Amino acid sequence: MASKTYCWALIDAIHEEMSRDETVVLLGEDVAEAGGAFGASRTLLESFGPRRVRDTPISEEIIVGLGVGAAMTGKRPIVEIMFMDFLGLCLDQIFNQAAKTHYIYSGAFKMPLVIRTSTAVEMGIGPHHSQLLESWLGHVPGLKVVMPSTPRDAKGLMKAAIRDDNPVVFIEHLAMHRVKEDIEDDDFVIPIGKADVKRKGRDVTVVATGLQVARALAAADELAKDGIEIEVIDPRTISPLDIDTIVESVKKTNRALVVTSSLKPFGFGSEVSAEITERAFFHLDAPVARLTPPFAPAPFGKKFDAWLNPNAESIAASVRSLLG
Amino acid sequence: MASKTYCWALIDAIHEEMSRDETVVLLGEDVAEAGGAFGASRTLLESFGPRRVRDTPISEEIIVGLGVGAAMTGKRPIVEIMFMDFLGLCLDQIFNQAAKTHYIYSGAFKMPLVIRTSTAVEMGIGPHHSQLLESWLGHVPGLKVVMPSTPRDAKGLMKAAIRDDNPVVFIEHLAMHRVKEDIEDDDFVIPIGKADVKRKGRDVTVVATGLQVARALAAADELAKDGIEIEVIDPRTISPLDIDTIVESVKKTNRALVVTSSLKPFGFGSEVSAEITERAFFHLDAPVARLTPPFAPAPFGKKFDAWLNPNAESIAASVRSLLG
Amino acid sequence: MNDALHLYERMMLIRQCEEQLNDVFAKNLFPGYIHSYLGQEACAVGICAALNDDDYLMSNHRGRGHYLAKGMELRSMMAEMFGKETGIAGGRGGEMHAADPALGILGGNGIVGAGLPIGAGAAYTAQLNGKGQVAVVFFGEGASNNGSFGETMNLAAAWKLPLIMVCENNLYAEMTPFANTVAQPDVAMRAEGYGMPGEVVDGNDVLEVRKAAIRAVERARVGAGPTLLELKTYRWGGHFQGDPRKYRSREEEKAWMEKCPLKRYRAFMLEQDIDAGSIESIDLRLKTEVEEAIRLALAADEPRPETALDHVFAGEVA
Amino acid sequence: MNDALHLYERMMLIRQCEEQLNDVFAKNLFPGYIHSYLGQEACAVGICAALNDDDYLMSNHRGRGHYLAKGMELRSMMAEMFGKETGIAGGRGGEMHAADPALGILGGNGIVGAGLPIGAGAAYTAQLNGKGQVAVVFFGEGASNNGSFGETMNLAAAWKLPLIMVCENNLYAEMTPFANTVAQPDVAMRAEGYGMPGEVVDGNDVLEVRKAAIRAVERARVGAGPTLLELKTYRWGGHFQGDPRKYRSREEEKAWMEKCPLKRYRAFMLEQDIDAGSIESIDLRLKTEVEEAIRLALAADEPRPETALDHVFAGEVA
Ligand SMILES: Cc1ncc(C[n+]2csc(CCOP(=O)(O)OP(=O)(O)O)c2C)c(N)n1
Ligand SMILES: Cc1ncc(C[n+]2csc(CCOP(=O)(O)OP(=O)(O)O)c2C)c(N)n1
Ligand SMILES: [Mg+2]
Ligand SMILES: [Mg+2]
Repeated sequence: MASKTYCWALIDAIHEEMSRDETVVLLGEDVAEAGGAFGASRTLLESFGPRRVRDTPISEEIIVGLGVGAAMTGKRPIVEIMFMDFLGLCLDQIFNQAAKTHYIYSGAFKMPLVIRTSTAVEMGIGPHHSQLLESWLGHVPGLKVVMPSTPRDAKGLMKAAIRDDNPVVFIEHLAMHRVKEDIEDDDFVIPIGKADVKRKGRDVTVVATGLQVARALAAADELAKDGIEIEVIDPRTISPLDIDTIVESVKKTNRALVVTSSLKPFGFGSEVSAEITERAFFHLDAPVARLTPPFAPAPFGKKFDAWLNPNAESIAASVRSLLG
Repeated sequence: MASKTYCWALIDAIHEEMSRDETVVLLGEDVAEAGGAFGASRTLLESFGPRRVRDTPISEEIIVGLGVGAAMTGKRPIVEIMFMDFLGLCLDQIFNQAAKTHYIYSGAFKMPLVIRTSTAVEMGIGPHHSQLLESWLGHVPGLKVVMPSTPRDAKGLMKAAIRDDNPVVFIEHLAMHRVKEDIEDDDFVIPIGKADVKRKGRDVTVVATGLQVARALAAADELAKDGIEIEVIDPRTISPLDIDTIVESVKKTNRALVVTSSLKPFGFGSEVSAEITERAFFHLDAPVARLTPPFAPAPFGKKFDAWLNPNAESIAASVRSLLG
Repeated sequence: MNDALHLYERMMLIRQCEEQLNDVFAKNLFPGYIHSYLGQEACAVGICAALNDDDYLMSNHRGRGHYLAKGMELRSMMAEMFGKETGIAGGRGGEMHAADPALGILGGNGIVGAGLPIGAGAAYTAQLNGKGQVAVVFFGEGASNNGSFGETMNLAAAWKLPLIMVCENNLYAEMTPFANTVAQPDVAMRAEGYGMPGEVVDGNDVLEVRKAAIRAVERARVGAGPTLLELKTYRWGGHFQGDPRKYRSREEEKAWMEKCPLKRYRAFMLEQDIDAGSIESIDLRLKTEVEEAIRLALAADEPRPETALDHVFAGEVA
Repeated sequence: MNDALHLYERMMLIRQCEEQLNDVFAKNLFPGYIHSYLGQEACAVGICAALNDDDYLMSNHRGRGHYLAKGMELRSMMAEMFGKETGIAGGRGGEMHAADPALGILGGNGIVGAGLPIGAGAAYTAQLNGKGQVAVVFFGEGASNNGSFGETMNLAAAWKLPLIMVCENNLYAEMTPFANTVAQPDVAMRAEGYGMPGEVVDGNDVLEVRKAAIRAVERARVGAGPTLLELKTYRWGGHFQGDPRKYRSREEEKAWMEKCPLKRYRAFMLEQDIDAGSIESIDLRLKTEVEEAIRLALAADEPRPETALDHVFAGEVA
C-alpha cells in the first residue's frame, strides 16, 4: 500500500504493463525526453528506451494512425493526444479506422490500442483547452471509453485498457493529476464497463463522472446532515455504459440526477437520462435531472469556469429540488 | 409552382442566393467542373464562374478552413464535405474554429458559413460511407445543424442557412436526392430552429428525421386503418432543437417515439428523450421510446441496411407497443 | 513459373478480374460501385514483386489490384467484392475492403488518405521487429493533397521507417484532373523537402516499377528509411463504372490505352523468346479461373443480416 | 517617426511587453500560462512592416508579437492577456486569443496548425476582392508537421493565393527539439515540391525579414501566388514561462541571446547615424507605456461570469 497521485498511478500502470509485455509501446508529443507535457510519462523512456517510448511530431492524425497500424500488426500501442480538444484532428483514425477495423474484417485484426488523452476542463485555459468530449466517443460503435475519477481507478483502468483487445480512449482529468489515494502494491485491474457505487444511499441516485464525483460526495456529506442520503455512482466507463448498476440504484431511490462537466445537449446526461427512463420509468417519482455547464464554449479564466460548472452546492441544490 | 427533386431544389436555392448576393461562393471536391459528385451543384459553375464556384483538392481540413477564413473576412461561403463520414478530418475547423470564433472574440467576427454535407445512410455503400453523425454536431455550441426531409424544406432551409450569420452544417440525405415535390416559385426561407408537424394526430407523438419522416408518415397511414392517429414531427433543425413544438405535442398525446437512422447511444433519440422527460414527465403515460439501428457500424450491402434500419413496419410496431 | 511469367500472370489475373467485373456491372449484377483497376496493373504487380509474404501492404479504395498482386486468394476476394458470405471479410467489407493478415494485407479504405498513417504504423512494427520487414502503402495522387500525406512523409523520414509510399498517379481524382488541384504535377518532388528520396516511375512498365520497388525495399530493409515512388499511370475507366467521363477526351484515353502495361510486357516477353504458347495458356487459365470465381461469388449466399451485430468488439482479455 | 525608428519602436514595444509580463508572472500575478515572444521580435516586426492595414494576419498561440507588430492597440490587447473585461475580446479569449477586424487581425489559436487553413481562406477573400490585399499566417516549425501545413501549401500554390506563410522556426515545439521530429531541418525546403517558392531568412535580422516580406508581398499582390518564409530564430524563454528547459543547454540559450534582434538593430541604427538619444527616448516611452498598460490590466475588472453566455450565436438575419 502506498499513497499515489493520479498522475503517478497512471505512470505506474503503464510501467507495469510495459514490463510484463514488450509489445506495449508509448507514442506521442513530448512523451519521451520530456516525460510528458504534464509529467505523466516520467521514467518510462529511461526504463524502456527510445524505441518503445517515442516523441512524435505535432501530427495528431498520424499519432493515432501509427497506433492503428501497430495494433493491427501485433503491438499494443498507447498513443497520446495531449488534450482531447485536439480530437477534431484525429477523429477519423479513431472512429473509422481504430473502431471499425475489427468489425469490417470480421475479426481478422485485433485492435489493442489505447488512446490516452486529457481534459483540462475547469482549469481556466480557455476555449481550445477546456473541453470534455466523451459524448462524441460514446456514439462510436467498437470503441471503449473510460474516464477514471480516482488514482486507484485510473491505475486499474489503464491496466485493463492496455490488456484489452479493443481500442480504448482513456480520458484523464488534468485537474485531478495531483489528487492522492492509497493504492495496493499488487497487480490488479479494474474491469472496463463496470460502474462503481462510491457511496450508498436511498433517496436519490446521483450519477457523476470525473471531477464531479468528488463534488457529489461532498454534496452527499452536506445532505446527510439533513438526513438526505444520496447514492453516488461513478460509471468510470463511458462506453459501454454499465446501465444495469445505475438502473438498479434508481429502482431503489426512484430519483436520479446526472452531473457532468461536459455539455448538456447530445451529452452524457441525455444518454443516461434516456436509458434510465426507458428501463425504470415506472419507478421514477420525478424526471431524471441533468446538471451540466450551460451550452457555451468555455472562455478563458477560472472565474468563468467556476461559474459555469456544477459544484457541491449546485449538486446539493439539484438533489433537494428533485426531492421536493 | 414546379415539381422539383430534392437535388434540384438545393441547386435552385444556391443559385438564387448566389444571384442575390455576390459574396456567396461554393467550394469543394468536384463541385465545379463536374457539377458535384452527386450532381448537386450542376449549372453553378456556368452561372457564376470559376472564382465563385471552385474545385478543391481532397483536403477536407482546408476546405472547411477556407470557409472559416473567407466567412471572417466578409464572404458567405458554402463549403462541401462530400460525405459526412469524412467529418473526422475536418471537425477541428468546425467545432473549434467555425463554431467558436464569434464567441471567443465577443462578436468581432460573424461566421456566415454553410458546411454542406451528405449522408448515404442505408445506401449499402459500406462502413465508411453510411453514417449519420448529426449527434456529434448537436453537441457543439455555436453551431447550427439542419437536416431536411423534403425538397421544399431542403430549399427553404438552404436559403436560410446561407443567409444566417452563424455556421450551419447542412446535412443532405443522398437516398432522397431524387424525391420530388411541388415547390412555389417565389423567394421563401424556412426558418432554422422550427420543427414541422408533418401530420396531426392524438395518440402518439412520433419525432422522425431524414429518411424516417416518410416512413413515419407511411406508418401513420397503416395505423390510421386501426384508428390509431400518430402525430409526426420533423424537427428539420437538429440544433438548436425546437423542443417546444415536440413537448406541446407530447402533452397532448402523452406518448412519444423518436425514430432515426443514426445510432442510439449518445444520439439524437437520447437527446429528445431526455428533453421530453425533463419537460413533460408528468404528461407521459409511457417512457419515450427510441427506434434506431442497433449499435454497430453499417456493413456493405443493402440487405444489411434494410435489416438494421427502422422502416414503416417497425415504426408501426413501436407505436403499437407504446400504446400497448 | 519463372519470374518473367509470374509478373505477367499477376497482371493478367487483375486484367481478367477488372474486365469481367465490368461485364457483370454492365449486366446490372454487381451490388454498388466498382472502382476499376484497369490500366494500372503494372503498378501493383511491379511493387509486390519486391515483397515477401511477411511484408505489410495497406491499400485504399481501389484495391483489387493490390490484393491480387500480394497474393490474396482469388475466390474469397471476389466473393468479398460482391458482399457475399464466402468473402474474405465475410461479405461485410464489400468492394472497398478486403484483408488477409497472413499475407500482411491490412485492408482497403473508404477514406482517402487514411491508409497512409496506418501504413506508417505497420512500418513501425516492422522496425521494432527488427527482421527486415517493410510496409507498403498505396494511394492515389488525389490523396497526396490530404493532410495525412505530409504527416506520413515527415514522420516516416524522421523515424527512418521501412515504409514505401506508392503514389499511383492516374491523373484524376474522381472527376477532377490532378492538374487542376496542384501547382506542381509530380508528387514525387514533394519527398525531398521532407528529407526522403522520391522517384517518378513509368507506372505502365512493370519492369521499371519492379526495379524501383526493389531499390526502395532494399533501402527500407537495411534501415535507410522510406521512399516515395510516384507511378505515372492512367485509370482506363471512370472513377467508378458508369461515370460518363466528361472531364477528359476519348483521344486521351485511347493514347493511354496504347500504353497498355500488358501489351507492352507481352512484347517484351516475346523479345525474350518466351514462347507465345505459354503466354496464351496463362491467358486461358486465368480467364476460366476468374469466370469461375465470379460464378461462385454470384451463386454464394448473402451473409445473414443478423451477423451485422457480430465482431463489434473483440473478446475481452483483461 | 521615420521607417528605421518605426521598426525599432515596434520591436521594443514587444520586448517591453514580454519582459514586463515575465516579471508579472514571476510575482504570480498572471492568470495562466505565458507563451513568450522574447527573442522573436524581428520576425513579427519585419513581416508586418510590409503590410497594410487592410491586409490580413492570422496568428497562433504565441501571438502578442504579431498583434503588436500589426498595430493592435496596446492597452486592450494587454487587458485581454489578463482576461479582463477591458480586453479586446472582452477578456474571454485570454492569452492565446486576440483579434481586431479593423486591422485585419483574425485572431490567435489554441490549436497548433489550425490557423493555416483560415489564413488561406482570408487570402481567398483577398483574391476575390481583387484589390491587391494579401494574407499572412504565422506558425511555428512544430506546426509545419501537422497535416494542415501540407494542405495549405498545396492549395495556396494551386490557387495562386496571395498568402504569405511565415514559419517562425524557433527550434523547439514545447519540450521537443525540432531536429528530433524531422529528417530535414529547413521547413522552407518543403515549398518547392508544392510548386511555390520557399526561403530561409535570418529571423533575428529585422531588415532581412522585411526584405523577404516585401518580396513575398509583392509577388502576392500582383497575383503571382504564395510564398513560404522560414525565419530562423529562437525562443528565449521556455515553451511557457516556468518551463525548466531541461531539453537544452544554458550555453545554447546564451549564444542565441547574443544574436538579440534588438541589439543587432540598434547597432545598425547607430551606424546609420541615428542618434542614441532618440532611441533612448523610445525605450523610455515604451517602458512607461507598457507599465501603464499592465497596471491598467491588473486593475481592470474581470468580466462578469454571466457574460459567458453571450455571443454563442450571432443575431439572425434570415
Ligand atoms: C477523405 C475523403 N475525401 C473524399 C472522398 C471521396 N473520394 C473517393 S475516391 C476519391 C478520389 C481519389 O483520388 P485518388 O487519390 O487520385 O485515387 P484514384 O481514385 O484516382 O485511384 C474521392 C475524392 C473520400 N472517399 N475520402
Ligand atoms: C493540435 C495541437 N497539438 C498540440 C498542441 C500543444 N502544443 C501547444 S504549443 C505546441 C508547440 C508548438 O510548436 P511550434 O509550432 O514550433 O510553435 P512555438 O511554440 O515554438 O512558437 C504544442 C505541441 C496544440 N495546442 N495543438
Ligand atoms: Mg487518381
Ligand atoms: Mg517552435
